[in-house]
Parts: sequence; C-alpha cells; structure tokens
Amino acid sequence: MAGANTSLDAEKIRQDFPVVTSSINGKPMVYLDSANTSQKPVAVIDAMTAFMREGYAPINRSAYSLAAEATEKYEGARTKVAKFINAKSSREIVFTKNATEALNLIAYSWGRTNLKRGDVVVLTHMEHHANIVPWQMLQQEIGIELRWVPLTSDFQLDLSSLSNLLAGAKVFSFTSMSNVLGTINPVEKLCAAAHAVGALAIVDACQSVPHAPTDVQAWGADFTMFSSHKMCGPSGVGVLWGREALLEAMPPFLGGGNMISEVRLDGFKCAELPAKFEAGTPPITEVIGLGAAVDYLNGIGMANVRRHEVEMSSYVLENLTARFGDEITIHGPRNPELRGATFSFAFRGIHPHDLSQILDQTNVCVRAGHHCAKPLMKIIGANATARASFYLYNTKADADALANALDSASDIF
Amino acid sequence: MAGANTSLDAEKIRQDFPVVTSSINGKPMVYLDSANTSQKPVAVIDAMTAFMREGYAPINRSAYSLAAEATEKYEGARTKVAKFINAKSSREIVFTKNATEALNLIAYSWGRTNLKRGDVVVLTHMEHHANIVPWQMLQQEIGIELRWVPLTSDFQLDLSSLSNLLAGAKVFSFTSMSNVLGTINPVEKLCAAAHAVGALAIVDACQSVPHAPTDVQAWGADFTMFSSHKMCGPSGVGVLWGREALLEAMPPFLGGGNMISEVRLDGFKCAELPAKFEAGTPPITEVIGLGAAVDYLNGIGMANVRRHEVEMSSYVLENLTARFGDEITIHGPRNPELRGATFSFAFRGIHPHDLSQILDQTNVCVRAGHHCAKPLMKIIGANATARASFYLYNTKADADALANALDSASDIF
Amino acid sequence: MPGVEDLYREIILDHYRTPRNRGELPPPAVCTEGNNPLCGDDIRIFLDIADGVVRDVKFSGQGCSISQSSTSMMTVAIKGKPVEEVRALVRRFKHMMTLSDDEGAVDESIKLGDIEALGGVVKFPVRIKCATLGWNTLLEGLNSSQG
Amino acid sequence: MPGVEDLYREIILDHYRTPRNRGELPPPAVCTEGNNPLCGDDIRIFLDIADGVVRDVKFSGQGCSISQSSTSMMTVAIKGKPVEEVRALVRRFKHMMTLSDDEGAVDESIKLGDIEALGGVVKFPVRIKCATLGWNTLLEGLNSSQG
Ligand SMILES: Cc1ncc(COP(=O)(O)O)c(C=O)c1O
Ligand SMILES: Cc1ncc(COP(=O)(O)O)c(C=O)c1O
Repeated sequence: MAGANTSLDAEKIRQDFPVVTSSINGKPMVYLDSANTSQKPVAVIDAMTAFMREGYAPINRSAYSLAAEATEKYEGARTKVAKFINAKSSREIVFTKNATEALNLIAYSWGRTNLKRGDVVVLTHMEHHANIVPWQMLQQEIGIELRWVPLTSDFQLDLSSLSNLLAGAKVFSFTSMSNVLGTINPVEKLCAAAHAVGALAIVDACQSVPHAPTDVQAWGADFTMFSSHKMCGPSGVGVLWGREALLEAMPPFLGGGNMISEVRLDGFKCAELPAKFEAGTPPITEVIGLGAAVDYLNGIGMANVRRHEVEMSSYVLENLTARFGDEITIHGPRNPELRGATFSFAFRGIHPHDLSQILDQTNVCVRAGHHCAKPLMKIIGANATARASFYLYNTKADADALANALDSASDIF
Repeated sequence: MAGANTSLDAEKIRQDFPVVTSSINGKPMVYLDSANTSQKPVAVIDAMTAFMREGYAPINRSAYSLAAEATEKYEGARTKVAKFINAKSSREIVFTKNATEALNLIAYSWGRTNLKRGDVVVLTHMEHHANIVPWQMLQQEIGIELRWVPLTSDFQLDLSSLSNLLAGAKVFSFTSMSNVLGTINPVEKLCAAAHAVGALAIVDACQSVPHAPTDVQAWGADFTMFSSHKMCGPSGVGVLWGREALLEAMPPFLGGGNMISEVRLDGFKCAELPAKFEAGTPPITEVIGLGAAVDYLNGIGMANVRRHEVEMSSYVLENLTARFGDEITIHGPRNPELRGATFSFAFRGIHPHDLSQILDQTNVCVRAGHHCAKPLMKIIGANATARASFYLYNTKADADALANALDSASDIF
Repeated sequence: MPGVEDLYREIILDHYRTPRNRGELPPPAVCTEGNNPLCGDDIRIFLDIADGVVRDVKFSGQGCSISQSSTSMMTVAIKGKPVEEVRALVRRFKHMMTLSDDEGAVDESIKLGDIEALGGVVKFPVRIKCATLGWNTLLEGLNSSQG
Repeated sequence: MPGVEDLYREIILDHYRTPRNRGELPPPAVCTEGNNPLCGDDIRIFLDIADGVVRDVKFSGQGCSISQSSTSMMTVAIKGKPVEEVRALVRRFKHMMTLSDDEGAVDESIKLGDIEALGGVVKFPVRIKCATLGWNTLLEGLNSSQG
C-alpha cells in the first residue's frame, strides 16, 4: 500500500481527516472530490472550535483583551497566508468570501476603472466560470472584447498564436491549473507574455495553491486568488493577493464598516490596505481556521504534497489504462509531471451522472457534471464528465477502489 | 439575581455559551459587546464541528450521497431562515458573507439598474456605515441625491418632515434599530411611508433580527438583511431577503459558478433564484451553523428574548442612573419599550478607549469607538462613546459588574 | 442510504436503452429547450398540438438514464392526449416527485402506469431535477404553444 | 493579561491631565491632521519649521489618555530640535512600539526620557495606534513642510 515509497505518508495523514477515514454502511469512504472542495483536518476543526469556545470576539474595533487577542489571531493568519505564497507584505492579502468574490472584486474595482469600450481581455478555453462570467458582465456593461487562448490536442494551452491574441490586450487572466483537465499551465511564462505587451497578469490559482508550492513574486503575477475550502481550510473564506501598488490605486469594491477612515454625510475616505477591501465583519473564525490549515500544510511541506500527487497521477493513469484500455477516455495530459491529480473521464458510454450514482454505492465520491467550465466541456465534446480528484490524504487504495467501482458499474448498464 | 422573575432563564442559557461562562485570571467574563458580534452556543459550535467531522461535502453539484446530504442540510438552513423571518418562500433568501455584502448587492444590482442621476435615496442620521457608504459610492458614480431623516432630541427619528424628504424618492433605507442609541424604529410605518411615494423600503435589520420576532411580510418591506454572527450563528454568513419579483428582475451581482444556467464563449444565462445571487462556493459549514442558531433561538422563543431584553434595559437604566446620576450620559431613549438593550454612554469625562481598557481589567467587555456610525457620532456630539450591549445570555449580575467596574475606573483617572 | 436498485428499475433502463419518440419534428411543431444547470444535460421537446390535443411529440438532447427514460415514458403517456389531460398528468407526476404544485389541484386518481417506476427517484433528491427535466420543458412548450 | 498599571504610568497621566504645547499655531505654520479610524480620535499638529529646525509645535484634537499624552510628550521632545534629529527620534519611538521601520536605521543610543514610559503600550497592541497617532501625524507634517 501507500506510504513506504511515496513522498509523504498518506496513510498517516488520512488519520487527521475524520471524513476521509469514516465509513457509511460499513464501507470505507473514498473521497475523490477534493478539486471541488477538500476535507478538513482535525487541527483546523479544533482551531475553529477552540476559538468559538474560548476566544470568540470581534476584531479591530474594540480595546478589551478578548477582542485584542482575536485581532492578533486574525492578523496572524494574514501573515501566515502572505508567507505561504511569498507575498511581499501582508498588506497585499485581502480576505474575501471565496475566490469568486476575489475575481469579481478585480473586475468591478480594477476593471471598471481601467477598462473602456473595445479594450481586450484575454482568457483561455480552460477557465472556470469564475474567471469567465465577471468578464462577460464587463463585456455587457462597457463593451470590452474577450479573446480566448485555445487548446492543443494534448490538452495544453496552444501558445502558438499567443502574441497575436495578446496584442493590445489590457488583461491576461488564466488558471494555473485546469480543474477539469488537470493541466498545469506555465504561469511564469504566461505572466511574462502578458507583461511584454503591458497587460495585467491575473492568475486563478484555486487549483494549484492547495497542491504545490506557490511563489507569487517568482511568478511575476499582478493578482492571484484561491479558496480556503480547497486547501484543508474552512468554507466561507477566500484570498485575493495583489501587488500593493495596484491595490493601492484601486477604488473600493464593497462599502461599509472597516473599509473607511472617515465617513461624513457628504462622503467617505477609504481605510488603508488591506482593510479598504474588507467591508463589514469578516469571516473571523474561518480566517483563523485558514491560518491553521496553512500551518498544517506547511507541516507536511507543499513540495511533498506535489510529489505525492505526481506519484498518485502516475499510478492512476497506469492503472486505469491497463485495466480498461479504450473503455475509458481521460480528458487530460498523460504526463504526470505536467498535471495535477484531477482526472475527468468518460467510461463505457455510461452517463457521468449515472456513473457517479453507482460509484456512490461503494462510497466512491466523484463529481459528475460540467465542473463550472461549460465552454471547455463543449470544446472537449462532452456535456458532462465524471471527475476523480486526489489530494494529500488519498492513497493508491483509493485509486484501486475507484477502478473496482468503475468495473462493477457495467453490471447495471 | 436573574432568573426567577424574568421571561427566560438567562442563568440557564448562559451555560450554553462557553465564552460567556469562561473566566480570565480567575475573574468571570462579562461579555457586553453582542451588538458588535454575539457569542455562540454549544449547539451551533457542535453542529459545525459535526458537519466538518462527519458530513463535509460540496453542495449542489455532485450526485453522491455525502454531497446530497450536505445539500439538504444547506437548503434546510435556508428554509429555517425563511420561516424565522416569515418570508413567503425560501427562494427569497440569499446567503451572503455578511449584511454589508447584502446592502452592496442591492446598491450594485438594483441601484445601478434602477437609479439615475438626480434620483433620491433617503437614509437616516442613525445609519451604520454599511447603509451609508454603498449609497455614497452610487452617489459618486451616478450622481444620486442622498437625503437624511434627522433625529429628535430624545433619540427618535424626527418624522415631522418625512413626507417632504420622501417626496420623489426612489429608495428609503433605514435601520430597524440603532446599533449606537438602541432606538427601535417604527418599521411598518416607515415602509408604508416609502410605499406611499412609490419608493423601495429597505430595512437594515442587523440589530433587530437577533433580538425580537421578525415578520418581513407584516413589515411590508422590500429588502432586508442581517448577519449570522450577531444572532448566535457563526461568522462568515449574512442573509439578504428580498421580494421575489424584485430579486427576479435584478441583474446578477457576482458572476461565477452556481449562479449560471448556461455559459458559452459569447455570454451566459443566469440561474434561478436564489442561486443567481450565490456565486462560487458558499459558506457551507457556516450556513449550516446559522440553521442551528435559528433552531436554538426558536427553542427559546424570540418573544422571550425581546422580553428579557426589555427587562435588562429597565434594570440597566435604573441602576446606572441611580448610582451615577449626572456622571453618566446615556445616548439613547429612556423608555425600555422603545429601545434594545444597547447603551452608548459617556462617563465622568473618561475617554471611552481608556474606559474600555480599565473595564477590561475585570473582564467587562465593552466597545469603545464610533461603532461604524460616524455621522451619528458627530450629531450626538461625541468622537467616540463606550457601548455596553446585552443579549439573551446576560443577567443582572452582568449589569452590576458593569456598574462596579465603572465606579472603580475613577481610581485611575 | 437507499440502493441504486430503487433508482434503476428495469422499465427505466429499458426506456433508456430504447428510447421511444426520439427525434425531431419540423415546424410548425413547437420546439422547447430545457437544461439542467447542475449536470449540463439538455433536452428539446417537439410538440405538434392541434385542436387542444397533443398530436405528436418527439425529443432529442443528451442526458442521464433518468432524464432520458423519464422523458421517453412521458412522450408515450401524452401522445394523442388532450392538453388539459396532459397538464393534469404533469401535475400528478410532479406531485409524485414531491415538488410543490402552484398550478392547480392534483388528481390522485390519474394512473401513471410505467411512470410509477420513477417514484424511487424521490429517495435521491439530486436526481429529481433529472427526472423532471423533460416534464418542465414540456410544460414550457404547452404554455408557449397556447399563446 | 498585563495590568493597566503598565499602561497608565504616572508620567503618562500627568501629560494627559496637563498637556504641554496644546493649542494651535497660525499660518505659515504647517497644520497636519491625523485620525485613528478605529476609535474616532483625531489630532492636529502645527509645525513652525525654519532653517531645518522645529522652532515651535502645538497640537489640538480629541483623544484618549495614550494618544494625548504621547503627543504632549512628543512636542516637548522635539521643540527646538533639528528636523533630522526629530526624524531619528520618530524612528526610535516607532521602533520601541515594535513597528517596522522602512525609512532608515534606528539609532538605539537616542534617549527617549519620559517617553520611555510609553513602552508599556506594546503589551496592549490595540493601543499602539493611539500612542503613534501623534507621531505619524508629525511625520506627515515634516514631509509636507519639506516638499
Ligand atoms: C445596524 C447595522 N447594520 C449593518 C451592520 C453590518 O453588519 P456586518 O458587519 O455583519 O456586515 C451592523 C453591524 O456591524 C449593524 O449594527
Ligand atoms: C479553477 C477554479 N477557479 C475558481 C474557482 C472558484 O472557487 P470558489 O467556488 O471557491 O469561489 C474554482 C473552484 O470551484 C476553480 O476550480
């Protein structure tokens, strides 16, 4: 089984995740939907529970110790997140409700201020709806032009015409890793290409921050964002990172408490970063939980997480192909080094929804659907796919369970 | 002590709140900052912990049982919230990250679509920044006119010139209860006044939903919003309620996953209510926690909560006045029936920040500052006040502890 | 956890493997499109209505076994029926799916026949949208062809 | 939990009760305004600078004991001092408040005198903004009167 010759001890790590080690009807859980949302380790759950039982208090606004300590914990989490992605300063870290809000914040605040009719925003065919719809809303509203980087036949971005697409562009916004195909994109190269034409480089890092070391400065990115709930943290909090000068120059997005330094009947003045973009009471407990998730991941080491997932990818690809040959079509790269451990596939003509339902009989949890990437689905010629995604707590046993469950699916159809 | 002749057994209720019954340095906690954010009962903490340990899963998108059950819990919480405020349908309940986002959602989505240069939005002098700044942003952007309902000398809204202020208005947005003064506003009457001139009635119910029964239909309101974290629920989730026809007609606010029914390269179609306004992964665990908070409050009975707070108000007002006479100035109504149990005050010329610091020596937690209502502070002639706010878990002993701590503050100053 | 045998009854799999009335109808038949935003399924229903009677019906599109078989059974049940009867049947079906019904009383006496087999779907709430996709699309078609 | 006696030292309360250099200076003295968004406190610093020396300084505004006494002590310390010495003192003070210093090395040998009493504020992180309000406002004033 796993453990001995892998980069991290997934068998041991599993024990930290109560849902992962649970069983239903006596059958063990096989959670393969972490690209959607990850399970939470006891360390995170306990940090949240302890805070709510012992230290819950408002932050920023009150002088009493309980509140001062809550503030320190909250701001401490910000520092942890800043270090985790190698941001220059924690002033560059804005807590949002999820990655989607972060992308909307950029489109509303930076976009409405800096884009005008005819301006070009370049996206790719493998974007999540969160990196499409906010731009389409701007398109409707002010008439920007959207251009799309297409795919090659082996599920990479087709960069052959990138310079044409980027010509005159104001923004290049792309995912660091496809949540459908598993493809990992060459982020540094794409940021450099954007900057070469004076465009902003926005990296949707939802699928890579949880799975590999991140260095936004090495990327040379302008903005990035990701969600706590995909990286062992709680739901209800996302992170926007942006270069300080950019954030500094942007107008506020949501207005209200905490984001102001002055309010009079005739107008308001913004607070400093990052408060300027954190209107209202933030997800206090959740940010503290995210801080615990960062600690947890650091304890394991992101390079180890990445290595484990490369190993899982090798195993899954070899196994499924050996066992099912042409009966399974995996929509994504074959080289484990070029992908994350997220596999979308078609199997024996069984509709993904039915497949997911049947796999569920043995607690194998895979997602079926369009994975919030409808344009991509159309391009790969599927209405829906089944998707199995592996994380640090998944072992080869999980991959075997998937294969076994798939095999028995044909008993019904 | 409390209990015997009050409407609910606060001594018993306290036991449900670990922070409330905790002590620091051997001295019991006296948490008097619930108008800012409330403590959480064990029932809520346990519901969240149990979900994260046993049932955490994505909602809406996956067919496997774990996800289906999570979806049922999430949607079940929506139904609970709808009933709690007597909404017509749970389609009218949108989960946001906090009340502030809800107000911004209205200003961005309804406001930008329906307001134009010169249109009038009426607010009051006792609004929280969350119900001021989003409108000032619209003012900057499209040039709407803001008008303000002033206060009477006894801290009520001065309605004598309301019909003049409302003449030609498109929106009347006001708080159901002041978070500084404690004043409870005549919501039904104000909604009717708005409707009489064809204006929308928006009720900021952050300070009343946690403390008294709410019936949005009886109010005759168009929109209302409140925050989970002030009503025994977790941080990271707020509620927007709106009349279905209004929400139906509004364009989306945040774009991304879950809020669409179709996305193509050339555009998108919105999902139905309420998904249309819930872009991205929602605060899953937090919404389920809010559902548990609603159950908890229903178990006690909101009418009982209100009665307890009226009793607390009587006690606090009598006690502080009897003990300190002119040395204390309470900025707010004297009649306990017309106010919530939130008291802003000035005491013996001691700066509120210093006061709060000294009270903290005996774990008496009161907020000091402008309470996110700077225009109101200016009007009542204070840069800052100290504020003690009581909730269902506070007893007369807490009020006594406040008075004792105040008295000893003069030892230093 | 209910077993999949409650879901995948033989009659359902039969309609899935051998769908009835699959195809398209040329205009003036009314074509209505429906989709399930959760799983990406889409369906088109073609209705030929004259003198208040569904004279012909066909469907096309992609979907899972539940949406396809449910739609197939539906077409069989409504072909040749007066529109009012069809509406009553839709109400009866949606009632079985325990979805609220805003548009009139349910006639419990209406026989569902083979369609009864879809009753097991109720135990799988996520799949209710699959089972009702064709029916909701039909309803839209009926409404639009009536004016 | 640190006790308030660490915060409210006698010298601090003395400057609070009897602030030095309270008042305003007429133009051409430079007036800079600062405020603490958390508690609503505001402060105005009036600087009369000539030949690179702070010839006079006054302050007005509302605030808590910490912000008022800190500002009062600051005015005493800087009056008559060369601007460069004042800047070094500000750096030294902010260093004591354990705030990062981006603008140059701290000269640990600079004596703070009475101001040392504010060291206890560090144990109350929320109050650091109170203690530094006057100093940050001074810094802005120095910058604007030099630019
Ligand atoms: C009256 C009022 N409105 C709005 C808000 C904003 O709520 P939140 O910070 O949860 O968004 C608050 C609380 O801070 C409030 O008291
Ligand atoms: C690539 C990508 N971008 C954006 C998102 C949106 O994240 P969230 O739903 O947490 O806002 C996701 C996840 O759903 C994703 O996989």
